[in-house]
Amino acid sequence: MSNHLLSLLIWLPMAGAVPVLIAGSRSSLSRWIGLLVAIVTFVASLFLLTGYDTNGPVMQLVEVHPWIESLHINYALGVDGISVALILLTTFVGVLVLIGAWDVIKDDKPHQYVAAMLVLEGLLIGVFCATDALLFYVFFEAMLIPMFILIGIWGGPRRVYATLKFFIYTFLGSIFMLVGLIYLYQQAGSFDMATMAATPLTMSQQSWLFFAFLIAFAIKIPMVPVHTWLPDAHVEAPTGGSVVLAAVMLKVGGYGFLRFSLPMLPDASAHYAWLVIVLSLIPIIYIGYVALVQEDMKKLVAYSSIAHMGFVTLGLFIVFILVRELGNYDAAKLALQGSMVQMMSHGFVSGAMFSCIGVMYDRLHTRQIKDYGGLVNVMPWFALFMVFFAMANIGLPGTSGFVGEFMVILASFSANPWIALVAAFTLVIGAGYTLWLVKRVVWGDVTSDKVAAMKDINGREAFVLGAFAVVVLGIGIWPEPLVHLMGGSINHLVHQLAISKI
Amino acid sequence: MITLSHFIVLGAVLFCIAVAGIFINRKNVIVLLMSIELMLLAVNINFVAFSRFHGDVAGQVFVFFILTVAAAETAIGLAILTLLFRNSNTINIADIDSMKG
Amino acid sequence: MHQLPTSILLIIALAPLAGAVLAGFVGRRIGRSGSHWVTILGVGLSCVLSFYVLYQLVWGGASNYNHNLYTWFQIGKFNASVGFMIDRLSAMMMVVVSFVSLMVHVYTIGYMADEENYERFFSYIALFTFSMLMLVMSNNFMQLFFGWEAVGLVSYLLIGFYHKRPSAIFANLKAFLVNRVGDFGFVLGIAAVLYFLGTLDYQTAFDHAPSLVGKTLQITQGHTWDAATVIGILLFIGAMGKSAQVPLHVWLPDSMEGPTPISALIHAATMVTAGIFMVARMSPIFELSSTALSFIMVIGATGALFTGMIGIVQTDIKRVIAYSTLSQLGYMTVALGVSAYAGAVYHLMTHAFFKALLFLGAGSVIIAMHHEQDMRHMGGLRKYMPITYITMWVGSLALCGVPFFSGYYSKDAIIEAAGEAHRWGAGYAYFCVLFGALVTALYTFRLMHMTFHGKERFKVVDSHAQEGHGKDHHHKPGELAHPPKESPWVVTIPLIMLAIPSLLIGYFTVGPMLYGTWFGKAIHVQQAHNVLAEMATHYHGAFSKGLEGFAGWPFALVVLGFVITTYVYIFNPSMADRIKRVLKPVYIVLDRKFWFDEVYQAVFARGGVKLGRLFWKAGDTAMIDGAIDGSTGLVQRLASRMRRLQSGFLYHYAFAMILGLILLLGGFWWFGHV
Amino acid sequence: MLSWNDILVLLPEIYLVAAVCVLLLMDAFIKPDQRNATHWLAIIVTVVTGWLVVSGQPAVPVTAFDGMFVRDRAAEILQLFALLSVFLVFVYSRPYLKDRNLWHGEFYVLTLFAVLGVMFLVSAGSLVTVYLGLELLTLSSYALVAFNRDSRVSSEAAIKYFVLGALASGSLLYGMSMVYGATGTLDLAQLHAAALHADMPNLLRFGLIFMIVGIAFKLGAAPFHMWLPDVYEGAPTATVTFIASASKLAAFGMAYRLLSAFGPGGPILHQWQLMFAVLAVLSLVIGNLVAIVQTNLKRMLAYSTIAHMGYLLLGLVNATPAGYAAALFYAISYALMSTVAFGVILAMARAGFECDNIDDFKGLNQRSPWMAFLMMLAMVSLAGVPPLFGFFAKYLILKAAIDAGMMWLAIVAAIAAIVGLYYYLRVVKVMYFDAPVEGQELKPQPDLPLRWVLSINALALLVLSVYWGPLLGWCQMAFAG
Repeated sequence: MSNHLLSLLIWLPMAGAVPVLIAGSRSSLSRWIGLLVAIVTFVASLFLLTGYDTNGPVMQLVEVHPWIESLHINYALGVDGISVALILLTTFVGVLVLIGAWDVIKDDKPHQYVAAMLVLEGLLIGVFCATDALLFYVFFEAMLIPMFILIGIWGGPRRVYATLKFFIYTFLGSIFMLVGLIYLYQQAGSFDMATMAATPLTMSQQSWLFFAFLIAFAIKIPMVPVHTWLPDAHVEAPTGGSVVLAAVMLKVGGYGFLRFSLPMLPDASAHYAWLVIVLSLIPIIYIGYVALVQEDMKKLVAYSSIAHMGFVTLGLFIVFILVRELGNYDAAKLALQGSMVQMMSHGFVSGAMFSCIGVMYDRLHTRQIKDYGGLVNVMPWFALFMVFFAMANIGLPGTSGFVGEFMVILASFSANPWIALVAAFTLVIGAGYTLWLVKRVVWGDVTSDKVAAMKDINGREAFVLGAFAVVVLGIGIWPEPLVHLMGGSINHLVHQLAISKI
Repeated sequence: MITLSHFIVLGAVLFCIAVAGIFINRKNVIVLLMSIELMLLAVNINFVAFSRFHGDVAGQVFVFFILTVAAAETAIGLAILTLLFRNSNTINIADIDSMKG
Repeated sequence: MHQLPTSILLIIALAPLAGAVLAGFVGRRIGRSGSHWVTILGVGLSCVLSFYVLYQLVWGGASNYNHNLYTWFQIGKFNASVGFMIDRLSAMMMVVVSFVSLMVHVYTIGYMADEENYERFFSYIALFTFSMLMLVMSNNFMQLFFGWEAVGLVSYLLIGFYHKRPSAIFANLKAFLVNRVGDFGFVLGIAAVLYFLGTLDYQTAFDHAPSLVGKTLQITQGHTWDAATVIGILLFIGAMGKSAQVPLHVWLPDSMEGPTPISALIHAATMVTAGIFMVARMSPIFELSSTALSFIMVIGATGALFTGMIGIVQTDIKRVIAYSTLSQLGYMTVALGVSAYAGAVYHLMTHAFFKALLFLGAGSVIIAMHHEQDMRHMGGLRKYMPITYITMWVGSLALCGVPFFSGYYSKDAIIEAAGEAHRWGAGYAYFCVLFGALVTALYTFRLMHMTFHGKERFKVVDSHAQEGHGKDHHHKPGELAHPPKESPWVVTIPLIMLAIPSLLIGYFTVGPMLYGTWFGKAIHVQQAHNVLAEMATHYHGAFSKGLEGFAGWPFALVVLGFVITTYVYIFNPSMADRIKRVLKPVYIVLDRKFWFDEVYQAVFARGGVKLGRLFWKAGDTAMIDGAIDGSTGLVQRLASRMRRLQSGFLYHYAFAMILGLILLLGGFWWFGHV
Repeated sequence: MLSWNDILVLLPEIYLVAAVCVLLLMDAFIKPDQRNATHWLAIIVTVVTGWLVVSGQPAVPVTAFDGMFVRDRAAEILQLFALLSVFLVFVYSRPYLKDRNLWHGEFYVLTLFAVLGVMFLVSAGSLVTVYLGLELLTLSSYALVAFNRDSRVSSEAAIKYFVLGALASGSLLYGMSMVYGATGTLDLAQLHAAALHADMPNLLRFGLIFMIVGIAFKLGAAPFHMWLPDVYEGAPTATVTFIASASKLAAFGMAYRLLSAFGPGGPILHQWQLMFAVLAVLSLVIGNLVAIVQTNLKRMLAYSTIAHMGYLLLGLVNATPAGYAAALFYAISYALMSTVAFGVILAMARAGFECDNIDDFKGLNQRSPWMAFLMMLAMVSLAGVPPLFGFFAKYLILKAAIDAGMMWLAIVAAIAAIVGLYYYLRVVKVMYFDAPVEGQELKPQPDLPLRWVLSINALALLVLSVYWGPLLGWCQMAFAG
């Protein structure tokens, strides 16, 4: 069992989709089956914590089955601390979105919705498990299909534009990655990611590959200026879709950088680090201001996601300055930890934020900020959660949002005070757009009869938001377990980055 | 004295005439069928010439096959032609453009 | 030398938190009294224990406590923990915080008696107490920042407590953002500490502090800054936000939108002094850079004088006190700037008592006036509310620094220290704080006169004619339903409890705390510029010190201020308007508060929104999406061009094939011969 | 001399000929309401032929009739999948033909003759055999295109197909004659050697180009693609299914047979590659671009075919066993995918409703989710999005191109794939995101064999995406020298 745990995690949800579809839309049976599958997956994923030994080898729970012998393609799975964290995030969110959407999509092909969610979950887990580049790519691409369906069927008025934009944008990025991978395979003679990381490459080779990968992951994360698919996708997607998109899917981009660009092309990454750093700093200010003036809540949160992911890429590439130029390994680890914690934290916080917006949307069927106001008077408990997650979103200490940003800022100061200066600007602008949103939506007197008629969150919604809140608070008050979980893998990575491959 | 090249040139000329007949002619389809026949004949001439030149009989055998097939081809061509005429009362090439783009 | 038990410290910190959680989550169930009881018990407990801890440290011979509770995270050699550092400095802060907080809790029972969300309010202030204690008890920068932000959060929630008032939710947003600007610097300061000293732990950092000397930070090519200066200034920027120093002071007056107990607790006694405490705590680092200290001193002096002047023209009783708070914070900052950290902290303590007293007194007045805050509609209240009146006088005299009042010892020391100091800018600072004494006297006595003396400027209309009387019931300004009456005991007891220390504590503690070495190693001053030590040489006991006070310049200015205000507001009320007319430009400048708000509003608020629109429309929509949609449109057009090639005519098809053939032949011919 | 051995080698073909003749005769005598007999018999014949192909497969390549006919693994695979696609065509098209009372025995006879042509073509050992196989295939196809005698478009498509096809085969023959002149042999096996020291190299080259025109036409590569859209649109869907699957396999087979004579190690490999590269790029660009603006699904699929042939050519560009294997793999995958796509169209079509406009599929997910799902599989697979089968075919092609050192080709192909994605997704969008048109009920034909086989065929795209290894191994074995 334990040595097939990863396969189980990947295929259980996908297989679960079949009975869900068979159960059909009539009864709530399909939803119950789906929920059951998701919960079982989550429970199973908890075994990773026992199964993964933080002092053990880099990749653990390894499964390798030859897939295409003649091309040396394997069905190869394995996890390190980072993957474990991200898988847990995925399964956790996987359960909550199903609960969150329980009544929402009741009348509109719920079985298909649940099935799509489960398939998506399985594919995402696959991305985080794959240690074979082609397998990774397959999962990486395949996840577009269910998301495409999710946005397209259950989305808002401009859903078709948004979902096509989302699909083609992302596909555009990844197709070049495929070309790059094939080339890399030529050099390495294998799709095994570790082998690829060990293969020496000249600077020019690395540079080309670097940009091939950069397009793919920059679009996925997304980075300025290829971010515009995200706000559209978020605005049109159903709540569940937005949650998964923000909470997990964006992480795939960061994960890709971490698995491909950094270890496989350390020299090119070091050489072009400045570029990525600039592209990460721009959103912190530029996107911050754009978010400030959004009239659509989902758009606002989407933009804030972009700003937050800026910290992830910043942390990932600051490392090269720290390691290559200053030889400051501790700060480098701090930076990597920071961006990883930021990924996790953003997963929970943004997921929670979108759930909050979903709660409002289910009641008033509008996402326009101006349609709300004074919610605290009619739904105090909701207001509590909303304010809490807003605070997490602006990185208040004690919430998970603080940890990552704090680490990255600390580390980047060691790299270059000016970078830290720009990065720290998020403290102000982030608080600006988030709290202004809260001011207009939560505080104030009840603005309209519609708002006055809104009911406070029910038990189901309270459970979803509460679950998010617990984790956000937990990581914020005691990040050590998470940091410890990823520590070993990050040390290994840092030392990988230190040595040139040329 | 007639050399091989004369035959090849003759074949080429015939072939070109045939090709020209196919895309310059805008009148009716019958002419197209004739052009096609002409093309095959050009080919035959080449084959015969070459087989004579190489002193190898295979080429001439090929010619027989070509002739046979050509007959069948023409038959089918004419059949389609009649169909076309029955369905659209025209065999004028300029009129058959209901499918485009 | 015995060790303080960790359990006690934990209880001190967590008891208020427990109270807050209970009141917050089950408040509805346990009801109003239940809520205030749990919170008061929690805070009371930590208050008592704080006194115990202080006692143990000072007389019980307990050694300083500095231990980590648990590891927050551990990366490489870099460890971030949560722990407590308890020495006399923090112990004193704990006492002040928990004591004032307890008083405010009790007071609130009366003040908020007929408010809705009563439970929520108690939950908030208890939560605040927890956060503030975490801040002062912390033994590392990370946790300091945690408390730092947590008190900010609670302040945000409490300023916006009347969330239906647009002004309130504007004020709390403003307060949070301005504080964030400070935190911006603060975080960078912490980062700098980590970068230069390699740790976030106080003790380790302080021990390594001397190593900062000579270290520099590369700012631009060939241009470097002194490490200590960078750290000092960055950290102080944080203090500027929290402690409302010019130019980040704009949030404090608006914060008066919150209920009065909050103004007393958070925006006068404790939270706003966090910055002062922080700098004092970091004295080993700040001592290394007299540039940073000069910066601090100048900022503080400016605040001390000019914000005080604004106070003179305010008519809202709470705002007057708010500006006085700004001014007093300026005094403390000056003290920090001249390395008289003890003086700063000492003034912090006395100020905590008498300023809390003044606010609560003002609150008591406001209750009596049915939530009327405009002093122009008050006057002659002394006969209605004697206790409030007397206690307010105590507070005022302490604030003005009349000898033998606690405020005198702390404030006069600061003025003297500024005079003694030789640091760059000390002259300016001395002028400011000295002249500030007059300003203080002016607004203080003005407040007292307008409120309690003179003739009544309100009239009592019988509300029994009109039904439905309550706080939401609107009277015309200056009209009251009932005649004002003294507040209930839950209000007056705290006033008295605070009046006592305002009156006496200075006399009894000035010796050891200010001129002695009471703080021990908690505060580190380099011998070179230890002004307090110089002053200590000619200190001969609190009594004589008090007598000296009558001969000093500050007292003279206070008397002058008293004479002026008394004449203007008691004997010749029309005088005020005449002065206003004569000094119109000055009046406008002060009334508009030097136009800080207007400028910020225009530049940052509206400018930010404009910039955002520009980025969004021009950047995202026009350029990026424009490029994308444009390219797809291009493809579409290209496609519809191409499809025309498929004309449907046989001969075109054939022609295409021939062309292809020719193309191949041509290309082949070409490449065949290259 | 005609030897017994030769007969054995040709057993499947001989059996097929005989069977078809029997079928023809039998069908002439049965009543229309007994047509099912023909139907099933035809299917049985197909299956048996396939069985003969597999069982009669010798370990080493053997030739018959003095090398006129070659039976090797490549031939076997191609024949097998040609027969498979014919089988699918038969199963899918019965209800379609019934509804339009086109359900005559001739359909089966002609299709079987066509596939016989395919079988000869792909196992040709000499130019003569190539020509004969090709003609047998194309002549039958002409008739099949014109099979709906009362339809104007279908006869128009037929005439266009016929004329252009004749032109193409003319130029092919002309090329052959030149090659023959240059080398003096018609035997492909000897051609390779003879080509190396041909006494008239330029003549040889010219001949090759003319032959390439024929190949490109059969594949439908730009600029020799013009016939394709019209034929796809005009011809009965049943026929199109055959053309899109079996005859593409045949085209690849023909290309391979002729290439292997001149290609790798051949005298003029460089120009050879260049020509195919040009054709590939043209096909990729034209196919993908023009497909975007189509409203008729069959026509759109025609352009997508052109694009796919562009990818296939990329495999041929890298004229190595690996390249051939990739191309063969691609041809097979394309055959499987297109049969699904057309199968769905056939299943949804009914009397008086061709269901060949993209808008006809509006809201299919509401009306019959299963069919929509199958169609989505086909579309996503054609688009080459993982995890569907089509992706791996594309991956192998890109790999072949990159291995051939033609990175630029790979990048062009990648960009083309992005453009292509758009129109495939449009179909999915119509099926899933649009509301069904009021009044017209979209129900698949109740014909059980059709439904089951179609489902299996579509799910194969999923299964093969996991187990594509064996198939690839088979393809590689086919060209392992």
